[in-house]
Amino acid sequence: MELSRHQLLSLYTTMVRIRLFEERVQDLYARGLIPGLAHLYVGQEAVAAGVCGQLEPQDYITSTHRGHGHVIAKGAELRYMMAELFGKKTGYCKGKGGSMHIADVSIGILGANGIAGGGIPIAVGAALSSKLRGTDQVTVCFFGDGSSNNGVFHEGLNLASVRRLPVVFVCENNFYGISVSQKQHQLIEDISVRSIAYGMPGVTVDGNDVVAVFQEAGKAIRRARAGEGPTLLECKTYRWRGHHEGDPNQGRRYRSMEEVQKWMERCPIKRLEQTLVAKRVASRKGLQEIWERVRGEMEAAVQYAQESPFPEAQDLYEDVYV
Amino acid sequence: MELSRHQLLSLYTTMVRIRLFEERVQDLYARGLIPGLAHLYVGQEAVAAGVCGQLEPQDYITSTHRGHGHVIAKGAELRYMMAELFGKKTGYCKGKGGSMHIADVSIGILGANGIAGGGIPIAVGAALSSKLRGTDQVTVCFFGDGSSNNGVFHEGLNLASVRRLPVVFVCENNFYGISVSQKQHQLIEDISVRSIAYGMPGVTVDGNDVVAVFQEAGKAIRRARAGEGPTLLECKTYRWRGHHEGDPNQGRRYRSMEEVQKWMERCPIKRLEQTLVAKRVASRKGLQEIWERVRGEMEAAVQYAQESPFPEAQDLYEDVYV
Amino acid sequence: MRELTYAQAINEALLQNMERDQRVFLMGEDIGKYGGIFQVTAGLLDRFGPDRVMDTPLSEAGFVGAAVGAAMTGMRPVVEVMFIDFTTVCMDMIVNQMAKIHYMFGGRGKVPMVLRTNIGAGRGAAAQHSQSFHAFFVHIPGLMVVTPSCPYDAKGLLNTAIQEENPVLFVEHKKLYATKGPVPEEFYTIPFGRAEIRRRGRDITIVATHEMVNRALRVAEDFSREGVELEIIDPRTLRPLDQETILDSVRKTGRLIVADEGTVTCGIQAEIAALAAEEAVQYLQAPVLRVGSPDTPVPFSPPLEQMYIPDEEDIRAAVERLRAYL
Amino acid sequence: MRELTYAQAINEALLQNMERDQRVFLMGEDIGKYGGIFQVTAGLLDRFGPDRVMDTPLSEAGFVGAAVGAAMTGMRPVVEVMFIDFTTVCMDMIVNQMAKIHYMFGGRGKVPMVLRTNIGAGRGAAAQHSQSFHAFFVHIPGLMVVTPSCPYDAKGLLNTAIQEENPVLFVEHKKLYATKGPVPEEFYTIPFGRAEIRRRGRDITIVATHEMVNRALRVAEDFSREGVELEIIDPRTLRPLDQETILDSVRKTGRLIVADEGTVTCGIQAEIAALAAEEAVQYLQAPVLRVGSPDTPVPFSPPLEQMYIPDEEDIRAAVERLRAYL
Ligand SMILES: Cc1ncc(C[n+]2csc(CCOP(=O)(O)OP(=O)(O)O)c2C)c(N)n1
Ligand SMILES: Cc1ncc(C[n+]2csc(CCOP(=O)(O)OP(=O)(O)O)c2C)c(N)n1
Ligand SMILES: [Mg+2]
Ligand SMILES: [Mg+2]
Repeated sequence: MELSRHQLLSLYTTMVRIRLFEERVQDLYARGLIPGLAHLYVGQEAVAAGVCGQLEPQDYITSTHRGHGHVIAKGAELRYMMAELFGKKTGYCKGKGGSMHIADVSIGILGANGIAGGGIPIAVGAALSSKLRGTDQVTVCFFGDGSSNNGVFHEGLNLASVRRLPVVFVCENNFYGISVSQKQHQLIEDISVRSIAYGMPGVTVDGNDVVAVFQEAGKAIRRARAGEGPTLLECKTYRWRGHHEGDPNQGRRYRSMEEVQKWMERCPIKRLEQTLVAKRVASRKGLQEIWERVRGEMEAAVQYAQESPFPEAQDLYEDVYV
Repeated sequence: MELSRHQLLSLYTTMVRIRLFEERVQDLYARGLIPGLAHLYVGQEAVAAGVCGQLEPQDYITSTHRGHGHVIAKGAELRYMMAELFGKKTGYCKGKGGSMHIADVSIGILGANGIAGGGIPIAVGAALSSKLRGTDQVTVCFFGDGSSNNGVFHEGLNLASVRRLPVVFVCENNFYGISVSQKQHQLIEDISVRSIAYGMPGVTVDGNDVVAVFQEAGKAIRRARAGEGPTLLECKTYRWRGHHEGDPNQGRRYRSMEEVQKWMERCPIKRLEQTLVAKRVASRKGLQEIWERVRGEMEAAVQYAQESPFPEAQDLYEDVYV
Repeated sequence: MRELTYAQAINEALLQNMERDQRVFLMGEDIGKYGGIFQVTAGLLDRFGPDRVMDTPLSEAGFVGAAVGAAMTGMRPVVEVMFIDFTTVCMDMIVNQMAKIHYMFGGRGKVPMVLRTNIGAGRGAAAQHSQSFHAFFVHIPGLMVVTPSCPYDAKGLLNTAIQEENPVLFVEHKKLYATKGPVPEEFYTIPFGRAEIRRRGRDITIVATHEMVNRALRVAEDFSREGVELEIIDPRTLRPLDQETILDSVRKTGRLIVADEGTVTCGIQAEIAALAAEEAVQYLQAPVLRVGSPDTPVPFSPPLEQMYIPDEEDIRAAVERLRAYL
Repeated sequence: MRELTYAQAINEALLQNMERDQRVFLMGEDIGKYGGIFQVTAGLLDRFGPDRVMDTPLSEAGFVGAAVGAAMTGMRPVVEVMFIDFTTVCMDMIVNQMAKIHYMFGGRGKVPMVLRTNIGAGRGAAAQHSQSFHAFFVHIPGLMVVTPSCPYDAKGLLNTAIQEENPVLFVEHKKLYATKGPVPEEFYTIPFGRAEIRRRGRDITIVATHEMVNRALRVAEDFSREGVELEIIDPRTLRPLDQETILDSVRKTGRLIVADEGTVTCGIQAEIAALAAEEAVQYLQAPVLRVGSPDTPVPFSPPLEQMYIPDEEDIRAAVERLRAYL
């Protein structure tokens, strides 16, 4: 199925928003303005954009420690995200969560998660809930190659499969769990083969090709929505930055710069750009305008974050219980 | 490869020892002489006998809550087992462990386990240890179909596979985890397909055919010993008794008596008996003598257990630390 | 009033909540056809069907985590973890997810779920099926921890737990399942954080949980005949804890014993003893004594297990020690 | 004497043990090429190769359980769990296997392994990477729990831990990794169960762990100038706990503050306060005060996190409160 102009530009814009958000965070982090840990999504934009491009506002996602891309693609507001990263009271979590815990249940974001794989059972539960409530909501569960070795992957996928739940498991295989390469952490090549263990369909897709991701995710999501059960969708991609900001030399301890370079040449945004221009969906200038507009949004988000107040002393004790 | 007369009779004897042990426990339990929980192995004898028949004394096993068969087949002494079930000081664990925790590291029994699946990582560690120590010991890890859904199954098999460890994972698929049928707890039919998720060979065998189990286990164990890595061996079988002694009507709440009946007709001991007699490996009378001899052993074991003292008060506080 | 067992009282609370509130559903291992290993959910599958009474695969982290996700999205799951010992295989879901989501997300999202489990030795089930480490959950901010000691409380507290907006650890006691007591047929709730004074007395305060309450009550009868009057307080919920009722009693008697079935070191006993030492030290006329399980794993052998379980003898010995200070 | 950081001291202990004892090997996530998230194992992969310094898949239950199996069969594994928060995903292996095997098997089999992990907030890592619930492990019989507060102790205690026949939870502290102190080059051990009196004083006893020791020492300087003398005791191991040293001090000063970075309710603070209330109540001249983290998850925002961490101010406030009783 061919994508419409609107769809293509929307995917493009989402990727640009993610890219520019992350580049901004990188810069702010380096200047000491953002505290804590920041795991950037640069290079993987096509996965979040392509998958979430198929979701409805009422659908759910669970995200990970590397979650900025997912939540942007699901519709989070940049200024609340940025304010959260700054630890400000106006942030999504009133500054209590930070980068690893951005959530907004009202728009279906059930939270990033600091526990690698921790979101998997939660996603299964959200899917169970929509099934019980009789809605047609779908849940998308993001996690990485490293996390596919966590026991909850196994328990979650099995549970979803026996109950035929409307959930799509999106494994972003960026070939590393921190410093441990996929070859070192599992003998299989395609993580999608693990679906066999649950009698579930499994698909591997080029995670740097946003159109391909969009199309495969669409199939899995429609399948889920139709009540036909879960799918495991593996998207092969790569992170350009170190595991987190502060990982020396973008991971030189465990990977070569040639490898990084090779993947940077497969930039998902550039790739879509070429298609768009070649197919005359957009002009270079039109695309440039998107970047400018998003830069403006980013500026506004940072300003919002910087001008926002920090939480006050008594906030520490609030929100422990409802 | 044809089995020798000695091998066949040895498998037979092991199965008889397990059967009579369990029948004895059943009786003692009913009479209130054995406290706690007893999960009997009746019906599954071919698995323990066939697999352990391939092991050397220095090899390791990890066992389960339904472990009497495994440890008998690995060479545990009946009287220490029986004494343990009685809670006597002369038992394998000085009465501290009971049915679910029989262990004798000196003969490679790394323990039954009350946590379903709990033995899996431990088995992986034993295999890692023998690899590091440069021995050719193999570890066999027993667990059930229900336990194959526990996250540690996933973590353990993956770890063993990336390190090519000398371990054989023996899944006894008796079609139930307590009351939950395999159909209810996983969508797959052959659990051996789960090996694909780890790039590991997987085999399914008729777990009521002791010769078939012996042969398949032999291949997997030789493969492990040769340094070629782990195997997942699924043995389909059935438990005749309830989940534990006390499960009303041998599980009538969740299974039909016809089903039980059908499986009792596939009794692994009778099956081997027919082969032995048909092939003239043994006469009915000769086999009868085995039963008698084992009955004698059982008598002695029970007597030993009954005459043994209970632990004393201060034993409570011992063995917490070495 | 009609009498029910503790197990039946819990069953009735589950049933009534499921009738009143479509969002309530159950998950757990063998809770359906089998009715739960302690028969607490018996009959509920037939009544409510397999969508509301779900037998799960053997995957505690999976289904407890699924309950978290379901609770966040509008349901009211009540999950059963067969023994508290098995909460260790889903501890991340309890400690890092269930307990923290509301805070971590700055109040966006809540986790109204109940995790039912049980503690207590005495069934010859040995070290991995008999523990009582509920104190750990009291150590984790974000959870509520409930410890019913009788059928009446079991039903009333579970009703409150299921209506609660926060995640609740509902800690049952194996030895109590078969005990009977009066239980109203109608729906009623018992507020969290209100201790019950089970017996009034002027000489020694015993704060006791679960079956320790009954054990203490029996001991109190004996001492009463000798003129020593014990005051017995059942906190009923350990988080929130009714500190005031406990402290008022300690200020009155000046003597405190804390009895809980957990191992003593770093247990609930320590928390309540510390509370007294912090808030009422000037009233203490005697050492604060702790009664609980010894610092060993739970042994299998019946005579050892009997010694292991803190019982009337242990309470009596503690009272005797404090008698010197009367 | 030569100075090392706390992280370097641990690194050196690992290195020396691996040189001395072929049975010692390391497992953990990113401990090889990466050198450990806190660089504690830096350089060891190069030195000892991938068979003795194993980067594992993301599978804590898998590799901690594997360490149990390896320890039972003749090896001496030292595993790293990146943050104590992640012990929740391998809690069964710690609580039900590692801690209980020796007892459950009646003394047949032992588990000589060390599980290294760390506690402490202060790095903006929020609620799932900053906890300090080591008290739970103290609650579990069968484990030993070690809490080094300086580089010297870190090396000496880890040497003891690796030689120990029992399973040891070696609980490091994030804030301490970069702190320096004198560390002998040679191999030395520090016995478990012996507290160190870090400062002598007649007025108030402060039992402090980890970084709370340093915080308490700084506060003590200030008070000393005002004539109030604090005695600061560092237990160094929480199980076994050197009760006598603590009690002797309490009997002398009559005033006790317990400071640990865990949340207060059901924490280590409660255990030590209860100990005093049980064994030295007649000497107590003031309330026993507990300093620790508040009963909330760890917040991310720096100003909240700073408030969250129990620091000099909190200790000072406690001392001020006790001053009224001098
Ligand atoms: C249970 C658990 N163990 C370890 C960690 C530490 N950790 C954080 S991210 C990570 C690697 C995750 O790899 P992957 O799932 O591939 O995600 P990626 O970082 O590549 O996006 C690890 C080990 C964690 N957060 N949770
Ligand atoms: C982690 C854990 N969860 C639940 C249980 C309770 N339980 C004991 S045996 C069992 C079923 C195990 O099924 P399976 O592995 O097929 O073994 P079988 O009993 O059929 O031999 C369950 C759920 C347990 N022991 N451990
Ligand atoms: Mg990855
Ligand atoms: Mg089974």
